[in-house]
Amino acid sequence: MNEFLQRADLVGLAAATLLASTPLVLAALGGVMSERSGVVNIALEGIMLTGAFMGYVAALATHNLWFGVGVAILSGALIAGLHAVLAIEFLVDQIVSGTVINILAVGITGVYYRTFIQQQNVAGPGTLPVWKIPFLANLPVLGPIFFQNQFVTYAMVVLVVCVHLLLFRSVWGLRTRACGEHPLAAETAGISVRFMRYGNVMLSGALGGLGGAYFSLQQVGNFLPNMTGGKGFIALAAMIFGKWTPFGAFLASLLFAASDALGSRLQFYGINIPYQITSTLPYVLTIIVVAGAVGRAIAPAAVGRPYKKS
Amino acid sequence: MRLVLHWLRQALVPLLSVICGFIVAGFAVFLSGANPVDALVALFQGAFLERNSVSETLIATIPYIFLGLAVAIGFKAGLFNIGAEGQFYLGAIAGTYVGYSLHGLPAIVHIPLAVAAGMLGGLGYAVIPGVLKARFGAHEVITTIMLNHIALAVSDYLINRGPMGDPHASAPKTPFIQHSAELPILIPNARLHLGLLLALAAVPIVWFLIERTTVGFRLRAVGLNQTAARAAGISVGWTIVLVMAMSGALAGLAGADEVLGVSHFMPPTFSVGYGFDSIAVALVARSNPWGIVPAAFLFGSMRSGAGFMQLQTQVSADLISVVQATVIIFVAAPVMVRWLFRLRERPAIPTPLAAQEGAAV
Amino acid sequence: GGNSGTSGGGASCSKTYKVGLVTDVGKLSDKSFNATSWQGVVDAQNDKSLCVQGKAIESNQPTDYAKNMQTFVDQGYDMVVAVGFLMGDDTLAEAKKNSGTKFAIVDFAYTPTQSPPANLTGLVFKEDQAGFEIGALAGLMTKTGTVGQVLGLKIPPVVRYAEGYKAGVKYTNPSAKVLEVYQGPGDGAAFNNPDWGKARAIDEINQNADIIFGGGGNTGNGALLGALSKQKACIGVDTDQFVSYPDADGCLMTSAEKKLATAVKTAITDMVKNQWPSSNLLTFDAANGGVGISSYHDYDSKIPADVKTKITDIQKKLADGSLQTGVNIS
Amino acid sequence: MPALELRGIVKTFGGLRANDGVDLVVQWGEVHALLGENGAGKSTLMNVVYGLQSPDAGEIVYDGQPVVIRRPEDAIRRGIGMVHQHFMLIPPLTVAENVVLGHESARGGMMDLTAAGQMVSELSHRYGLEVDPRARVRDLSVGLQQRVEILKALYRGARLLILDEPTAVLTPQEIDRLFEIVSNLKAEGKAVIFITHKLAEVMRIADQITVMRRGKVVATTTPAESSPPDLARLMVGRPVLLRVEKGPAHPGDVLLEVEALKVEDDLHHPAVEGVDLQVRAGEILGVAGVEGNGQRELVEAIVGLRPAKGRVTIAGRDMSHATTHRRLKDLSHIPADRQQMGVILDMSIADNLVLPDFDRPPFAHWLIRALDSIRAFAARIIKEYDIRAERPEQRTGSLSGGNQQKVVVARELATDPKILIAAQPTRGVDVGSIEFIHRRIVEQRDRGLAVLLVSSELDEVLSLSDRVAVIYRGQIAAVLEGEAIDREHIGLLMAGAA
Ligand SMILES: Nc1ncnc2c1ncn2[C@@H]1O[C@H](COP(=O)(O)OP(=O)(O)OP(=O)(O)O)[C@@H](O)[C@H]1O
Ligand SMILES: Nc1ncnc2c1ncn2[C@@H]1O[C@H](COP(=O)(O)OP(=O)(O)OP(=O)(O)O)[C@@H](O)[C@H]1O
Ligand SMILES: [Mg+2]
Ligand SMILES: [Mg+2]
Repeated sequence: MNEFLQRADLVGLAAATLLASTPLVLAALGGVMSERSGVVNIALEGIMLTGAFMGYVAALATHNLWFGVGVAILSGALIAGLHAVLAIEFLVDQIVSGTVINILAVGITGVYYRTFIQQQNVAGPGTLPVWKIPFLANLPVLGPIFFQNQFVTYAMVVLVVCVHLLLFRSVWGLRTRACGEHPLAAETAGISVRFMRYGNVMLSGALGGLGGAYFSLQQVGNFLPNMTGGKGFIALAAMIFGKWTPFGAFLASLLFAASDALGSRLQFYGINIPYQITSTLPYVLTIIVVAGAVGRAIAPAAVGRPYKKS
Repeated sequence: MRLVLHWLRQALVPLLSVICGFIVAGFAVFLSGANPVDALVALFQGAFLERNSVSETLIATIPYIFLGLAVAIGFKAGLFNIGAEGQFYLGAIAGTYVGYSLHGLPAIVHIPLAVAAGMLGGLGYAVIPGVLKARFGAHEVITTIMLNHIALAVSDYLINRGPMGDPHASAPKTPFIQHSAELPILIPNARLHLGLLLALAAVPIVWFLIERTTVGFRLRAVGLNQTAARAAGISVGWTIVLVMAMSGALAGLAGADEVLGVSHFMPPTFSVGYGFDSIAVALVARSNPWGIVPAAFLFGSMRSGAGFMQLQTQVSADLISVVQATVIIFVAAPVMVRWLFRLRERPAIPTPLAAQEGAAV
Repeated sequence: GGNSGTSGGGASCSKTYKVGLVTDVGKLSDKSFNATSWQGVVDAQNDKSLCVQGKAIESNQPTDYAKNMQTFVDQGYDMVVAVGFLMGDDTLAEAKKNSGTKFAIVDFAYTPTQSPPANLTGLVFKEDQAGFEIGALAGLMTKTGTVGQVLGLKIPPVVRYAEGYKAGVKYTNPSAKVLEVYQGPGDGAAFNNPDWGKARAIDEINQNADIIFGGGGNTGNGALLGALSKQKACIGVDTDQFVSYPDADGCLMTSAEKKLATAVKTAITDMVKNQWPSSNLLTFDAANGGVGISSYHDYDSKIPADVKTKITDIQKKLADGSLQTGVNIS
Repeated sequence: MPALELRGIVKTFGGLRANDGVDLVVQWGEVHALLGENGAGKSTLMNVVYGLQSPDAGEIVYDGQPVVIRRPEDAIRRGIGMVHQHFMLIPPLTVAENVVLGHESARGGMMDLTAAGQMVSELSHRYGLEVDPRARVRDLSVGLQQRVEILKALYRGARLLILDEPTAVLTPQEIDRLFEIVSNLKAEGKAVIFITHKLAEVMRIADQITVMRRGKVVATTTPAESSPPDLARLMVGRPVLLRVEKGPAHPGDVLLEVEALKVEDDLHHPAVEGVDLQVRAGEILGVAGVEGNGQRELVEAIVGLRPAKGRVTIAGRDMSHATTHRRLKDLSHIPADRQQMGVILDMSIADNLVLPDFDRPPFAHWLIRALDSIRAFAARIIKEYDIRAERPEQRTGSLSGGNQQKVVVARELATDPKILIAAQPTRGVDVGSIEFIHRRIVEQRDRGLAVLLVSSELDEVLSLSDRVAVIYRGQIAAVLEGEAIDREHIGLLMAGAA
């Protein structure tokens, strides 16, 4: 038993899971805020890609990773702003405008990657430092999982709590939820639905942008075309599975990250399943979860509906 | 004459959108330090003026027609089938299998069999998200994206030294299909094949289906208002499955057509990004089957000319995505184009997708 | 890798040879396979004595391969380089159709039954030998008795590296354990998922591995970063990654090299010099220096002299054929 | 000084002048009733006052000051409150949260819900509007929800309160409560604008009456100077028969029978708990009840739109497990929510007129739609039912609300069904159209149609039905016939007080 536990390396699995869940959680939190205000955000994938790219370029140019993180957040918010303008101002269907952002992000980052980054053969700006929290980092089990991480992962954990408080305890959150459930009612209560939706979509973009920084600045220290690899969509599934709550999204993201790590581990435990099959574990799980376990999760009532007062 | 005018008016906003798209993309090229005029000229040249390039452009157009129709049918019923990519794969796999495994059939039998197998493959794969949505309310955007990932793995499993792998090949691929399953070439010394005619035939069929049959009425009703459709005795669940089946059959046909007409075998990684591109095609065409043809031609030209553009100017083919995205923006936001060009006409707003019942993504 | 410089004789060119390179869907940005092959074209171009001018087209999907090659032919190119085994059949067809143009394809060997035409040659590598060498090194250097490898898609060249690596470890350290993991195709980021590669390297390190071989484009690069973050040793692939991927210099022992650039440049040179191979095949192995390991760079001082001797010995034996890797994957 | 003075308000939607130079004066301490046919522009005018819509021309003088009101926020700040025709509450939020929304008391951006709860409690004591501040609005009855709406307005310090059709969904008892509250407000010197289609209420509570037609004010009067028939004529522009003319029923066979029916609502709570009903050919069975007592679930279960336990027999055949499609062969259904369930706004009128029969002859042969017969049918129905439309191909959404309702009614009666289930057939429809629809239903009854009429409009149930079943909390509290049909008694049954 003991040997099995050691071989299974549960602590390592947990640490890998928390780490890999980072971008999922951040994007899912973004999704929660955006959709709670009534705007579907299928653009998270493109937002993360933009954040990863812009953050990397900024860090490369200034040799300052922290500046890069800031730029990632800002650029995420800005490209989300484009989604907001299209969806709120021009009443473009929100799924369509989200798709546009996704395609655009692939195109723009691809083109500029080629021009500005690909030729570089110098070492990149590196990755964000690992912060070992004094004392806590040495705790058995908990230490390696929670207290030996990099900035984006710490920020993710803190943000889960913050977004929860923001959504359910603050004035902003109350108004946000009102806009997502019944925008006209919110408007008659003297709230500017437009302002709230802009704010939340851009906040969602900022969270997604930070998620993008995970890839280029925390993990890889480089930018690659399409490096977000569909994580934005999995984050959306996590958001739904988590029933549009921050903690729910957090747990759902952990589940997906764990299944990814586990699927890969089955290979070096020598379990004889074709690796193509084990590698689909997170996707199969997502489908099962979205279809089965959740049932018909109840979305914010007005999500996806354009609102325009005359 | 009035008809022509009507068509022109219909085409005006998409046309202006395309122009806007190219302007924005040109600006992106400019920012990257290359000469946008050169790039766009090379793109045009590569798509139309080089040897065989018209044939190649048409070849690239074929899958876009099928896939654009596939996505458009979904749109009509308020479904967002992002899974065209995966269905394309399954169609290609099924078409390839029938293409190489059956021996001694005459072409007149073998080709329809292989094509039908492709349609069935795509259909079967699309029915999965259809049933999941109808039965459990699982949003098709998420399930189809996941199924796209799974399709990649399935195809790799089958072909990469798997049951469908060619044991004699030095690279993972299926065996070649039989000559009797190859779609006939239309022009000597070029690759343009019968698939073009199939694609062009699919357009009026889909149009008739949507506009003139009860099936089409059923799916439009479901797309516009599920509650009212249900109250009128239409089974929404069945309709969703039916629509996904039709959509998947078209996507599968596209996949089979690529194998039977162009590559004649299938490697494990077969299509890259057709799924998302075809969404763009359907959007630009505003889900109108007739509009799919020019839209597919536009995207086919861009894809076909991209290589030559890169050769001449070394501008990345990713630029095409920028054009696509901007074109969609302008098409999807007619308000914006009208505002830009001071048009007075009032184009229809595309079918809302996000605002379906319980359709939160 | 590296830049072969422009020291070639100042021969004034009576004819400029045009060489076109078509990538597979991995594209030039992969920092390994396509990029290094392209480097071979660039090297040839920089060698002024060859009078070569090169261009590249990236393929977006497999059905583009034939078209992109034909584009070069139509533009009057003298030679087309196809990168990647995925393009094997298209290249064969194009070569048959255009006998006036030379075709070279990386990583592909044609069998006689395919009756390849004279203007076509495959460039193949015995990756297993390079894998064997780094495996032997890892076997000698591991302190924990466990080493790991993080690999890209399960395709023949990658499998040859991986199996060679395992054989090498066993050769020098029979009791050592090798952990391996291949990237699945499902994430749609074949050879291009460094985040995943990094996580897997850390997984293997958590399972006691102290040397990680990252074999698979950007995915493998991620594995190098994983080793770096855990202060373990790492081994690169395809090119001398100390040069091509400086981010991982802090952990890099060496790289298993497959001299793609050399191979491509060799083929170009053969074309220019009218020495086109008649066998439809150029094999690059330990004997002709086509595969091997790079210099130890910063790690040099950490490798004991006897280990270096043993590795040199293994290299010699592989080169003269007295040692076989036992790997036979085509 | 008047509370509110509107001068020449104009508001157009496209080509339509919803408000065409409206003048209106409301005094402090007065209840001012606003009357008018559907689409007369009443809600639009009030939306302009509340800042939900911006007028194209005209002036608003509030408390002697000319004001510009761009957003509801501006109105709220000046002390204008509005209770909308459709409640503007957010169901998943609590009463307190709904009340303070937009004007929250907060510390550092964080909600102070205790303080909010206290304030709400105080306010409800003061005005006798008892409601638990911690309850979720979605769990409240409609009457309580309306209290929350009024609390919301008062919390924001409303001195001018606009009530847009506040009584449409209340029981007679709740209406009495509401009128008490309105009287209290009036006694405090506040001004109340009261919109309704129920003329009796106007006579009872209004001090002043303004009647609108086609965006214009056509009369200003007082209850003392006018009578309901006068008001009806002013609203519609012609004399209206306010009573339904019908002879005695001649019931035949049982055509619709429901036995031990149990149905759940969307949240899987029991909504219908063992209902038995019989409807005979040639009679109208009215179901009276406050909205939310299971009517919607009952109807949807009968039509097959909602899973149910129990038995449904349609025209002698057990249809408990049949699809909606099969049930609709003998059954017609006028849904309560026409815009969601009745019509597809983005389809043509012709398509909507064949909606339940689109795949049956003569509208389709095999899979091919018979466009010519569809068009001919549509043209005939449009004429017969006086649907105000230009062409059968016109988008249904471009019709006025009353005409959309006529599309539904016409379609459901045109195919000679055996049974009609009519839910809120005249909701929000003006007196003229009500008269028309009622006459059609009675005509069909006399030809042997079995009608199940479900309405929260007590007057409608009373005047149309041959028998009345009262539904309360998912059960039939009583079925009354003939003399037993008594307004007061039914009101008490609807409130669960019997
Ligand atoms: N947002 C809008 N866009 C276009 N037309 C509108 C809009 N709102 C109202 N209308 C039109 O303006 C007219 C006035 O509508 P309004 O809602 O004010 O009527 P009303 O008097 O309140 O009627 P009811 O008694 O049915 O409530 C109607 O014809 C309606 O069709
Ligand atoms: N936002 C809008 N945009 C366009 N047309 C609208 C809008 N809102 C309402 N309408 C139009 O208004 C008319 C119906 O409005 P109206 O208020 O008269 O309906 P109603 O049946 O009386 O509903 P209610 O009882 O809610 O007032 C239709 O012509 C409808 O198309
Ligand atoms: Mg109205
Ligand atoms: Mg109104």
